[in-house]
Amino acid sequence: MSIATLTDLTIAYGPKVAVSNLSVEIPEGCVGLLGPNGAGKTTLIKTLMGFLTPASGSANVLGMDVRREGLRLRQRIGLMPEQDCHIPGMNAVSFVAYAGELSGMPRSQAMRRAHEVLEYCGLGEARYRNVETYSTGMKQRIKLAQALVHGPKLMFLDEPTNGLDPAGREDMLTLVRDISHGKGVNVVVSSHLLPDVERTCDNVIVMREGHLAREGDIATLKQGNEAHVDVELYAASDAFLESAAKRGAALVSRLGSRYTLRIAEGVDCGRLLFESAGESGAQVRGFRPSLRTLEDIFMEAMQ
Amino acid sequence: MTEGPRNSVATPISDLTYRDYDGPLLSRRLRWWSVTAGGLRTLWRLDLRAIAFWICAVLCTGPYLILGFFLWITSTVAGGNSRAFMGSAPGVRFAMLFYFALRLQHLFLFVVALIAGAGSVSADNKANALIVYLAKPITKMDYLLGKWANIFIVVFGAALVPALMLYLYCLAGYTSEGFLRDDPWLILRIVAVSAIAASVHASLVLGFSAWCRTPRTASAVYSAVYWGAWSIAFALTLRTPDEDMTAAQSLVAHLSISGVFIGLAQNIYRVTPSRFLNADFPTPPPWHVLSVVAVVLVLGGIAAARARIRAVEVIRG
Amino acid sequence: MSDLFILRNAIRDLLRPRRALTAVLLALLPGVVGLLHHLQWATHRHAHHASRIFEQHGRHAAQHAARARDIFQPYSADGWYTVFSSVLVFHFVLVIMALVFATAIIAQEMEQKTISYLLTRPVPRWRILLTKHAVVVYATTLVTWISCILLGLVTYGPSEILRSRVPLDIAVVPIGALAYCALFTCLATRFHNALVGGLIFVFGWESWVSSLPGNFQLLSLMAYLRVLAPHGELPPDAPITPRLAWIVLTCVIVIGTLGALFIFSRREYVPKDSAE
Amino acid sequence: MISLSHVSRWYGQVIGLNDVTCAFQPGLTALLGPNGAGKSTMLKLITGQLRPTTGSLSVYGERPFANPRLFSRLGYVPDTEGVYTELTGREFVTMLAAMAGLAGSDIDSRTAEAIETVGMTRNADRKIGGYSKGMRQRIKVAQAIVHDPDILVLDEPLNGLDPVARRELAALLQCQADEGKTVIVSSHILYEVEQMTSQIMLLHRSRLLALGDIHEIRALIDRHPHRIAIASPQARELAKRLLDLPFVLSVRLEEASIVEVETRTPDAFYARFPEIVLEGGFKIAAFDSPDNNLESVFNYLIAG
Repeated sequence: MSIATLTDLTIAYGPKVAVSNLSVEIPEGCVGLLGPNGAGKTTLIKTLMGFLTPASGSANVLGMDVRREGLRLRQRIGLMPEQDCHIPGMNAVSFVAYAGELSGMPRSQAMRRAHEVLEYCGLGEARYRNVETYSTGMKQRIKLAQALVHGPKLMFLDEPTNGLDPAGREDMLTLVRDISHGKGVNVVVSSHLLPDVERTCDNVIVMREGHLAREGDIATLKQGNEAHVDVELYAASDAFLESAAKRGAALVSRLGSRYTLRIAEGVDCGRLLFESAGESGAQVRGFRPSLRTLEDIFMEAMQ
Repeated sequence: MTEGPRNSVATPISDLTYRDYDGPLLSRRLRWWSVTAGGLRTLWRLDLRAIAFWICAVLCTGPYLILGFFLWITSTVAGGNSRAFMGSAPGVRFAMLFYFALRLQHLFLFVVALIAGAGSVSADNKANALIVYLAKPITKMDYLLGKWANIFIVVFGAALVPALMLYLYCLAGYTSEGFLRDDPWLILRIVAVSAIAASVHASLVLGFSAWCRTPRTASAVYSAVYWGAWSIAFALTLRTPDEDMTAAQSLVAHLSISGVFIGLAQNIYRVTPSRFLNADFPTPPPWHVLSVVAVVLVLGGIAAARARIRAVEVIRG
Repeated sequence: MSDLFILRNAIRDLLRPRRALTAVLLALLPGVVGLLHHLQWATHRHAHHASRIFEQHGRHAAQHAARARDIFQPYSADGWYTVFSSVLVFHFVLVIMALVFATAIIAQEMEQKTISYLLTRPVPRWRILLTKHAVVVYATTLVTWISCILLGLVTYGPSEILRSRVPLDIAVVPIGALAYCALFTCLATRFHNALVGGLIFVFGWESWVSSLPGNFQLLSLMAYLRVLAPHGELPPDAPITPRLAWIVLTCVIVIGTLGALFIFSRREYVPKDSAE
Repeated sequence: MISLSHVSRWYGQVIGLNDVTCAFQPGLTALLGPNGAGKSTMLKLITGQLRPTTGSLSVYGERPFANPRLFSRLGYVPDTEGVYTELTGREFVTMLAAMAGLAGSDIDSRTAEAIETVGMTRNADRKIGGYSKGMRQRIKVAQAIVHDPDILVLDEPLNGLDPVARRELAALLQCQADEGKTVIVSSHILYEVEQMTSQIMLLHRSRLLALGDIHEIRALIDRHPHRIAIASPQARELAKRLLDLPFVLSVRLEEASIVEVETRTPDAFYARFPEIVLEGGFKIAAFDSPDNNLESVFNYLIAG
């Protein structure tokens, strides 16, 4: 079952067409929305939230038509915007409670729910501080909290891990993964950091200049050709390449001390690599069948 | 077998991770009130803005207190006769007290409106808060109406409460001298004048706040416009005291923002031009002219603010 | 070559839409007010109330005019020109323009967060500031000239304008612009929100200190400027003589400008929020 | 080249850098560290926008603060989004090129060349206000390389770029470094930095935590033994066999076919392991060290 179906949707800002007849099903769970700058990702999010009326085609989100039921739609959608945004002069609790009230929750429910969501987003101890004094990481969490407070069924996260340091990124990714699996909340993550998308999302939609470039779940897209092997040596060594070539391994690509070799069928690549290393005096630091990363898929889609 | 305390879930350990919210939801018609309530709550805190606001609110009561005090002093000295203070010039009635107090008070009323409203939209622009508001199920009009009502209630309170205090004092002390007989509808006139002043201020402050990037520039621009208009209107009507203004000049004199609602107040209080505490008041233009100008100001301010808030570029591509 | 680009950068700073609008409005303000007033009251000439009228509108303007020895016809063109030029052109347009433009050169770059591009160019900082300062002084003078000429045209009419006080005022304006711009640029390099400080100095001090009794005038820059372009003869016992005025104004210009250059070269300008 | 000795810097009570002594060599160095660790402060000190509160800092032997002689050899890309929105890309780069002291004649040619290298020729004549984040970043890099500086300092250049733009920028910085320039890049996106360089400088709590080649640093962290995961059908026998090696600390069987080994002396293990596999005829599907990447080294160092 899909949470949103788009049938040849076209969206334009005056003459400039941002999205041109896009037909795609957004599946449940966590979906990655990828694409270079200017591919129409944010325009699509704006339309699915009922801000923009599409030039032609139709979009049906959570069973509601985007053109007519924008307001009712935003009742069940949460947006975590890319830019820093907060309501000035409020501390975390009153800000999140106010966001709840704006979504229609009565004041008492909003206050209770604010505490709960802040605790969940890991801002428990900083909940009485003014939002202006927050660090980048905490600002990202409060943006998530204000989007979660009214219990949305669909969340749009725009660059959730942007500008976060590795530790902050780790926490945010676990949060996104936890919400989108088994809690009845579907999440659409629009991000440029592909390993992050790889770690949280199951499906991915790649857009390019307003068109759909790739679509599907990540596991199937990553099926690479098993014949290729990524080898990492302690130090680059051409001798190793020659001895490997003697045993029937062809060089596909190299980056510093990392090589990708194509090995004939049926050959035990472990044995082959260790023998070549032994012969050429190089030290193998690791090898594995080369899996296509999401970045490779993305780059292919961009050609 | 008595049941032990059972929590709502079958298993003894309840799951404290994220859960959905399916509690009650209010109807969208009242959504503008939560914006207003949010704004009003910011005046209860102990920050500089709230303190400045309460000081100005107290100053707003100043003129009424002073007039009440003088009324009390002169009437006790002259054996309880209110005419002693107000003078026996024809047409001078209790309404003159309230009109004169409003003339003295309009500076503080302006400052109250500035503190309450200058940051209402501009601070949101600066902190990019519009995305948060408009990503929620509220429309632009809810947002604007809420902000407008926030400023209106604050200024209306600052104008009405002191007037009511003086009204009650006169009611208690001077009904024997015909305070009620003199003008039974005075209380309604006071409410009307306060409402007009509050709505004019609310719309204009909202309009300027929407068009300026920071609260400081919004208050600077509104002050420049408010006092600029007042001083130009004053400069253009310099004349000798015993010389009357033609109707055109009187219109020019009232064409500043404060001129509009003070002129309307004079019409509503039906205070004919006469000398009171050696101050002279030019005859105001007729009320229907001024009320047209007032309506234009009120609607113009809201329209200007609405034009500035467009949802589309709220989320920049 | 790089100075040409700094010049263009500075001019672009000043031509921001909001600032250009303020400049145009202020240039027209005195002329419009003078015109409106001229039309309103051209027909109501009542000589016998001269002192009351002066006492009512603009006490400091009246002080200047009253102190001048030859009490000229109160309702003559000179009378109204003196009032409006002193109140509007000098006390308002010149000072506000100097303040708005002078504080803009640094505040604009800081707010746009583009100052780091300028400060990492191989151009000495004082050259950058000096070019920008020169543009500001030129712009302030230009706007004040326009407003003064407009007021003169309205009050005297094109025929008499050359013989009236306007040319003297026109001559004094550049000096005033130099002095005020030096002061405000110095303020702007040192303090973050110099605009607010400047406004307080202008409206809180300059405009009414000259009407205080005693020698408070010595502390107001405008008093010295007015001495250079007296409207009517100066009383002999006046505390400020033209010579003293010249000395003080030159000192303010030199110290202010050099101070601004020195501060700008020494101080660190980093946009606040990125000081992580 | 660029050397700091006991440099520290405060903003009022907020500490930016605390007693850092280090030097930057030609080539690409990545400046890493959690938010608020003082990366921006260090870059602003090097580019002469800030003065150190204590200690001294020298670039080509001179103090960099407001020092015009140095700036002609310096290219700086700020982290803030500040741009002259009313200029077009070409005007912006031309202005800064002229102010960088280029001779009048070759300003336009160098500008066109710089804009070409960052791939912005198509949008060069549009207003920067209308640029997307990626395009702004590219035009900011263009202004930094237009006067061919010897030192190139970039503050979070990869932030907000899409993968295509990121890869191109990484390649551009790589070739600038190969030309012998000193390129300093501060960034959070570790897996991107990993592909650019192995020279890192790690700041933590405003102090210098690690400086040098990532592999050497990883080897030095003996508090965290090396983990090596081996995928093999005969996992259990291999595990038994590996246990006799003296330098193997622990062996764990993850799933059915994955053996995880911990050792403090990785070199000894990597030397010995091929022989065991060849003798025992084990079939190895894959093996690598999960904590050999920059992110885990970063986490080990930060965890302390």
